Amino acid sequence: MADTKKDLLLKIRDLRIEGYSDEKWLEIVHGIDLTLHKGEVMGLIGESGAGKSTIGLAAMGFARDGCRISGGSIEFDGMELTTTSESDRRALRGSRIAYVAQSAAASFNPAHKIIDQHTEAPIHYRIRKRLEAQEDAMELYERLRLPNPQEIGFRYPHQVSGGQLQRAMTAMAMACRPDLIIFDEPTTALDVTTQIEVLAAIRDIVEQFNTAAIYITHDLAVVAQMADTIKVLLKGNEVEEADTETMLSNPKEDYTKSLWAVRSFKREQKERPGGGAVPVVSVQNVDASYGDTPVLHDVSFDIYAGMTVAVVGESGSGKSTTARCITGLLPPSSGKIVMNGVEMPPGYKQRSKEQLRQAQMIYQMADTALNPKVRICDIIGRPAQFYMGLKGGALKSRVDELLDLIELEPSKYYSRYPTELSGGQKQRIGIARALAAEPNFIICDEVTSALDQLVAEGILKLLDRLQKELNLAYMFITHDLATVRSIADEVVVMKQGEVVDSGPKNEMFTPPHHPYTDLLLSSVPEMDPNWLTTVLEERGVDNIGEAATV
Amino acid sequence: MNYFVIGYYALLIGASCLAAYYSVRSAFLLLFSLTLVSFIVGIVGGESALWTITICAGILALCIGTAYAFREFLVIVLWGEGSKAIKTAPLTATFGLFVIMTYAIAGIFAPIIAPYGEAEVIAGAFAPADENMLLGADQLGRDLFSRLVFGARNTVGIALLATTFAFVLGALAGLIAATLGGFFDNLMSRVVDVIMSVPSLIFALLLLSIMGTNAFVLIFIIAIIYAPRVFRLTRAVAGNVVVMDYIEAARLRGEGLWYLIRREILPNSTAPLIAEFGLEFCFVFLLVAGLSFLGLGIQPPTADWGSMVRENATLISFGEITPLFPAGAIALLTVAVNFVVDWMLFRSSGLKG
Amino acid sequence: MSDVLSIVLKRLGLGLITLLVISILIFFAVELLPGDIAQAVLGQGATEENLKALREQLGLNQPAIFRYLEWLGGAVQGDFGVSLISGRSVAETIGPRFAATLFLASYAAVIAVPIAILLGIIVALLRDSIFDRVANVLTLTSISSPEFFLGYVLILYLAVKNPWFPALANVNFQDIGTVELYYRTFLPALTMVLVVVAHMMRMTRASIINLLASPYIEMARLKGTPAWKVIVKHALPNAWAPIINVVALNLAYLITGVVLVEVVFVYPGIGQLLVDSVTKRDFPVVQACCLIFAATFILLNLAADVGAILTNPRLRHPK
Amino acid sequence: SKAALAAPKRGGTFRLGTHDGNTSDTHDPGTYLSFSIIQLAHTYRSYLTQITPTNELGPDAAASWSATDDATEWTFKLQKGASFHSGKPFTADDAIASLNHHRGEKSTSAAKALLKDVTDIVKDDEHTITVKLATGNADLPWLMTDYHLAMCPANSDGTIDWQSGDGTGPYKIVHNEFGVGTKLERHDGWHGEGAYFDAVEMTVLNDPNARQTALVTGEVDGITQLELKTLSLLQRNPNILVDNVPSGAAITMPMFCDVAPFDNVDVRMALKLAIDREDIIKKITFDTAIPGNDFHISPNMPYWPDLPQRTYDPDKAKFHLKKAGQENLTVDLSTADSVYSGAVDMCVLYAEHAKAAGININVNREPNDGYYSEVWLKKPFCMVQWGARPTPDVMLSLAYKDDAAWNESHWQNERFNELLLQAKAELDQEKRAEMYREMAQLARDDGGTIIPMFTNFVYARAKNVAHGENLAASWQMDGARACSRWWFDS
Ligand SMILES: Nc1ncnc2c1ncn2[C@@H]1O[C@H](COP(=O)(O)OP(=O)(O)OP(=O)(O)O)[C@@H](O)[C@H]1O
Ligand SMILES: Nc1ncnc2c1ncn2[C@@H]1O[C@H](COP(=O)(O)OP(=O)(O)OP(=O)(O)O)[C@@H](O)[C@H]1O
Ligand SMILES: [Mg+2]
Ligand SMILES: [Mg+2]
Ligand code: NI
Repeated sequence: MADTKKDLLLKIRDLRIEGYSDEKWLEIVHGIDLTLHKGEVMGLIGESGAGKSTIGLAAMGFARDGCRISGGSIEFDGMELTTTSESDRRALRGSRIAYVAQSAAASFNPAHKIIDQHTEAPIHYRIRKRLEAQEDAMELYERLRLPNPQEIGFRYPHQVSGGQLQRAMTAMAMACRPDLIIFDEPTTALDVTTQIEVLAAIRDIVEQFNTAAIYITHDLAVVAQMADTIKVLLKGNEVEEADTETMLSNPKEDYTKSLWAVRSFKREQKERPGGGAVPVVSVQNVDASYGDTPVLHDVSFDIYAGMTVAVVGESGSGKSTTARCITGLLPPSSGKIVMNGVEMPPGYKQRSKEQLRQAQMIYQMADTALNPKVRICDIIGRPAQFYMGLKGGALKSRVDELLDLIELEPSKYYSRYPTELSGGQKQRIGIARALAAEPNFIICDEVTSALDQLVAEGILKLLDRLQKELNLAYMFITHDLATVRSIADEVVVMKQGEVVDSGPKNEMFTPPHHPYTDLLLSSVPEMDPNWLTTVLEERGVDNIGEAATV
Repeated sequence: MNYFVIGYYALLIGASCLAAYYSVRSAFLLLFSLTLVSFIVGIVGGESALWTITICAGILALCIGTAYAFREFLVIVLWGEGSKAIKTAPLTATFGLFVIMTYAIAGIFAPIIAPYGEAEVIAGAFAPADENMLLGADQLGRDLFSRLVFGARNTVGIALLATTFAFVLGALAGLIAATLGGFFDNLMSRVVDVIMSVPSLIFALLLLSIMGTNAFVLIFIIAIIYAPRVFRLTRAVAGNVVVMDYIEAARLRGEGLWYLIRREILPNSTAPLIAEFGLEFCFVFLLVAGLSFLGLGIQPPTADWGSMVRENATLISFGEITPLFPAGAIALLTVAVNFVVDWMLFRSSGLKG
Repeated sequence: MSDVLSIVLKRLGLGLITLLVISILIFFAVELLPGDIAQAVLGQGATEENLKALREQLGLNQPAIFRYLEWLGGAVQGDFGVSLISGRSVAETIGPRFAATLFLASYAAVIAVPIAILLGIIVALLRDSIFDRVANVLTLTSISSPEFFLGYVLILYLAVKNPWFPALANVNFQDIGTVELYYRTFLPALTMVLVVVAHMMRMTRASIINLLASPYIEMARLKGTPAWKVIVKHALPNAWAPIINVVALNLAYLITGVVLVEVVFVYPGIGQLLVDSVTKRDFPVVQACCLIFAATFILLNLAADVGAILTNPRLRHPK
Repeated sequence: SKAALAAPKRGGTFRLGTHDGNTSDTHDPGTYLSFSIIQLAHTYRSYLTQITPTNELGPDAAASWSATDDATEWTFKLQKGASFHSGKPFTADDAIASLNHHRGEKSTSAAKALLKDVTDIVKDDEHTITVKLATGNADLPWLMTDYHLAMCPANSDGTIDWQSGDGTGPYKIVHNEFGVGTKLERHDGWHGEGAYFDAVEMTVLNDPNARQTALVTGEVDGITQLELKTLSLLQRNPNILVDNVPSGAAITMPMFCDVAPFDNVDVRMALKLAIDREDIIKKITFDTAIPGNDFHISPNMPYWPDLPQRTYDPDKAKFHLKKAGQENLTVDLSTADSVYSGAVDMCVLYAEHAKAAGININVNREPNDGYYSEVWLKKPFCMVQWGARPTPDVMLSLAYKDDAAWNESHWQNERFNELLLQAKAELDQEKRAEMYREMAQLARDDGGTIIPMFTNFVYARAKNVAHGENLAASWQMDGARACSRWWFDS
């Protein structure tokens, strides 16, 4: 990490950014300094809404619509981005600085095939011809472990799973081999096994092309693998910065220490209620397909009241699809869904309002699941109004209460629009919306994936408390085994549309288990910066390939 | 060279220099290119061309001034949300608002504002403007200005009612069709095909022979003629919205049709609908005139702009400007309404700057 | 793709039924209109006696249903009957007129649609600039007066004051060269262009602007895509549905709604024929014209719907 | 004018723009209706008689005619050299078949009523026919000028072949498309005098502006029916000559004399007095009309009686209203734009005039479409346009006779009807004139029809088009015969 002038790539000084909401300007980033050299990776961590994405964008000289850079300087490779012309700045984007957006689902243009969006920048900058660029894309897809790398690019964004989109987005950022890539939570939606490979691929590429990167994440273990230095943010302010080793071993600030200390939440595993207890939800031999493509095959599991079933599995294994079958969004082609002993009609349209209320789903892609033209208060308030008939003051106080539960100040967020929120904040809105319906069964599709440890822990605790109080049942779709470990009672492991393993959590976490479960377990990142290297070495490169294609 | 020409260039060049000095880039570019254009135009068209430019610029400046003053006025007069919104409105929008307000006042207080009655014959045919008549007389010797003022009431009133009616009808059906899909969608689409396919001539004649001619029938006919267009547009726009995840989420909640339409789909489809409204509103003026050509429509001697243009249209072939006054009144309103529409469009698009 | 094909086929089938409904409707509409063909043919000069004779001669004394079915029987076999007044075959009467209308409509459309969409894109790109304002004010002004008035103005400036174009477009398709044809019909085409451009342009502008706040637009900009490409490649493909609809609507208008332009420029199109035959209550001709118009609407609406589906992958490949 | 005195020259193609052309026009003379076809008919076909530029009766396909004393039998001697465009000579058979086309059970002709008194038509020899009438009619030769009664080639079964478009007129059709235009060239075998142009091109220009522009830009040499609003503006153009010809065409406003309040003669009188004819002529017709005097004989018709002109007199109208006990009279007046250009405006203006007399007139604009079937003869007070009729008898029998189907005002006046019958068969001009004078007086003071004006024919031609000293008042364009009567001057 030679601090020579020559290597200096990005220098940000006293960056201030304001956001426009409710007809006035609010400062959301209060004077951040940041220095990045060629080939260096900096991890940006901090709680949800701390301003990570905002800073990441600012590094490209860009402010979101409704935000503005109100002070400071951003110098990229000797060029002052705050004062250069828009066209000069634009010439940098895509070619020399690339961005991996946090909400991949919303950031892909629904009208174009994925690969066409991928090749756009290289063709535009005349770095590659179309065919070359496509070939390159497929290669990158392969490296990022996307299934069918030759074919998947020719699908439209809505035809692939959340995690697959995220990887396609990462590949897209690398298309021009830029000098600096800003990764905004590139692995939040990935299961651990895939995550390892993607992390490895990212690291490879970064090293191979001497690319500098800003790696934004909430996951400390991940950042530990990737970053040379780590910067911790809180509410738009810098808390501290140090190289990874130091930061991990010896954090100075209390806030950082608290971040480091979170993985403590653990809950007793509950047993299935004995006797003739009826499961809240019982998935029985469900097959499902999208058009002609079969996705699920003979999926069965039960969820009992007051229990949490974690569904884990690699990206694209059909977790979200199972959820869609349960809610009736995707009528299964065979098999049935039984709730509280009653067989549900296959489509949600045939279900009664009460049946619908009972089972709520939190969408994986918070971005697309929130109506951009509806205010937060209405999004959250609607189920309360719709199912409970709350009105006026009662409704408002219920919304305030829910906002408090998900740790968003009501006074600040009450009347915002979704576009004025950070990724994690949106996800929390999704949670609040589900809670507002007071269901007795919730499908949580990657609810904490975009949240930092502190907030995530808060949410988990909240869910746990509600479960205890109201005897709720959860189906917890997640890639994060730590989360599974802390809250699940039972675990269902899915792979390629089938349930490969299931059972009580403790059993699952104690060997021996199904080889795939094994692989999952060993893929959970650890805080040791050398963990990734070690794991990869242990498995050997071939092994990884096998693991992903089995 | 006379004083006017010298003053003209001096002013332009001076202003350009000032703009350059204070580095107001766009203003400088504008002023200086105007100077350059003036050189050419001045040489080709002589002093009169320069006068034209000056007058145009003057009018433009007047409009901008009005818009600016009106915005300040509204900011002070309005309160809460409205005031905040107006503060950031572009000048074109406030200019549009100003024109619309003027028309509204003219329409509402027509009998007080107009110096003469709607049907009052006071002069010879096409008498030129004099101290009594601001714009001269029409073909029967009625005061053109008074007729324009009364026309505001009738024309705008009918257009507003008819367009609103058409939009309520068309948009509602379109939204329902897009949301429900399936049979209802198919049925409505075919019904709309049928309505659109029947030539409006036959349609109007038929309805008229059944219901007789009065303002309400007129509004009804127009609404029926326009509703299908709105339907198709709404359906197309809403069709893109109903496939979004958030609509799925709302459906999953068991939301009723009305809520889906009103709170989830409509807010995401407003922009094209607003734009369409701005245009249809103006098309209605012409349709009213077209119907009155068939002998339907507004009864004489009620003044209506479209018919006023139509009646005297041939005069334009001889360079007479009588038909230009009502045409101008329509154009001004069209432009004004659409300026406001542009602003609303911008606001509803979720863009901020 | 086969989905789309099946939709098209289904819609074409439905279109035939729609046509049938329309033909019934038109028949009874013409029946319901006050006055009848005999009266219209003989005009003011009609007396009860010769009205009766004429009605008998035209077969109007048969019950309406019977006449309709008879006509329908012929129409199904492709025979649209003969004009009650001139006795000429309807197909022969309408054929050249409709061809002329189609020619003028396509002439205008070929100019208007690209210009409108291009302008729409440009003003969306340069929104709130002077160019935006000027383009809007001009196009809006051009639709603020009746189309025939616009025609008069164009004639005044481009035919009378500056004799660049002929004021009449009463072309005869047989003995006229292509260049000559385009030249002679330029003014009516221009009028029609001016009449339809504003609508399509503003809809393009509106639906593009409506999308500019989407995250994928932001992403496109973050990829360094130039502003015009952001609009053309990223916003426009998602904005097609309403634009296509408005374009279809205006194309239909160009074919079915421009009687007045035809009259002003003395262009031998189908509009005047329809008006004449409606006033004369010449049922077979009215019916044939209406069916042509209806088919135009049905086809264009179908095209718009298919266009909307084709341009939206979510509709093309639903979940 | 000088041009009028110069000798006619032959040559050139006369391009005429006509109004009121219809795609549904046909060659069937029984259904001639629109002006374009009437204009064409006088160009490609001929009639037994014609109205000359001086508004007298002249020969056309018939060279001469004579009547029995009681005017019940008329003999027409046909032109000997006349032939059809096909080359077939024109004979008595053709003439008889052409007239019979408008007679008999099966005839669908609009001229049926005109010939209803005809009991028989006989062929005297190859070139002579005799028309026999049920009652005497001194005007029969005048009737033969009616535009329906065109001469067509006879088929062997006594019907006519109208479909082919053959005729005995001065020009033969080369190409024709109804509602669009017609190309004709001179018929060398024509029996008449004139036909100076080598060829004629008629174009249907329904839009007044299109007609004027075409004339201004030199795309046509003559146009019918000018837009009156812009007349004065057009007249400023030095290359254009405007012909403004007083005619027998009238605007009438019939009131049902058997329906209250019009059943009161004082009310009728008040309404007649409450209209300012001068103002209307100035504002609506731009001085291209002559005031009517509430009887239906124009100064351009034979037997016009010079009665004192009725003028606008609101006070007197008030007086009549008071007499009728109808102060604050309110009446509905139906009208439509298609009646006459400016018809609605005219009624509005009338309503303004009537206000001064305390009469409240509600102007009802009716749809153009179906006006004559739905409003005329159905609504008690409406506005009508009447084309010129050759003689007072034709006009009065048509619309003022008590039992006429078109007695538009339901007027029943014994003395009037008696006189009408007498005058019809009267061959003595003096006596006849006296009778018409009395009838006019009756209609003027007792009748139910307001006749505000007789409208002029206003048409225009390019400077190089010349015509004779006088212009016929029967139709526009010199009695619709401009093509055969006019010529190019240079
Ligand atoms: N348009 C806006 N107006 C006002 N505030 C905004 C606007 N956009 C974002 N914010 C606020 O700015 C803050 C920073 O947002 P940012 O997206 O940078 O968060 P983040 O650190 O990326 O969080 P996350 O991990 O949840 O994605 C948030 O509190 C958000 O609510
Ligand atoms: N509309 C669709 N049409 C066709 N295939 C689809 C569609 N949606 C998803 N798929 C495919 O179905 C498979 C399962 O998708 P699903 O969304 O259930 O995955 P997941 O387990 O939720 O993955 P992730 O963790 O990445 O969200 C994936 O391979 C995906 O590409
Ligand atoms: Mg973020
Ligand atoms: Mg998923
Ligand atoms: Ni995570």
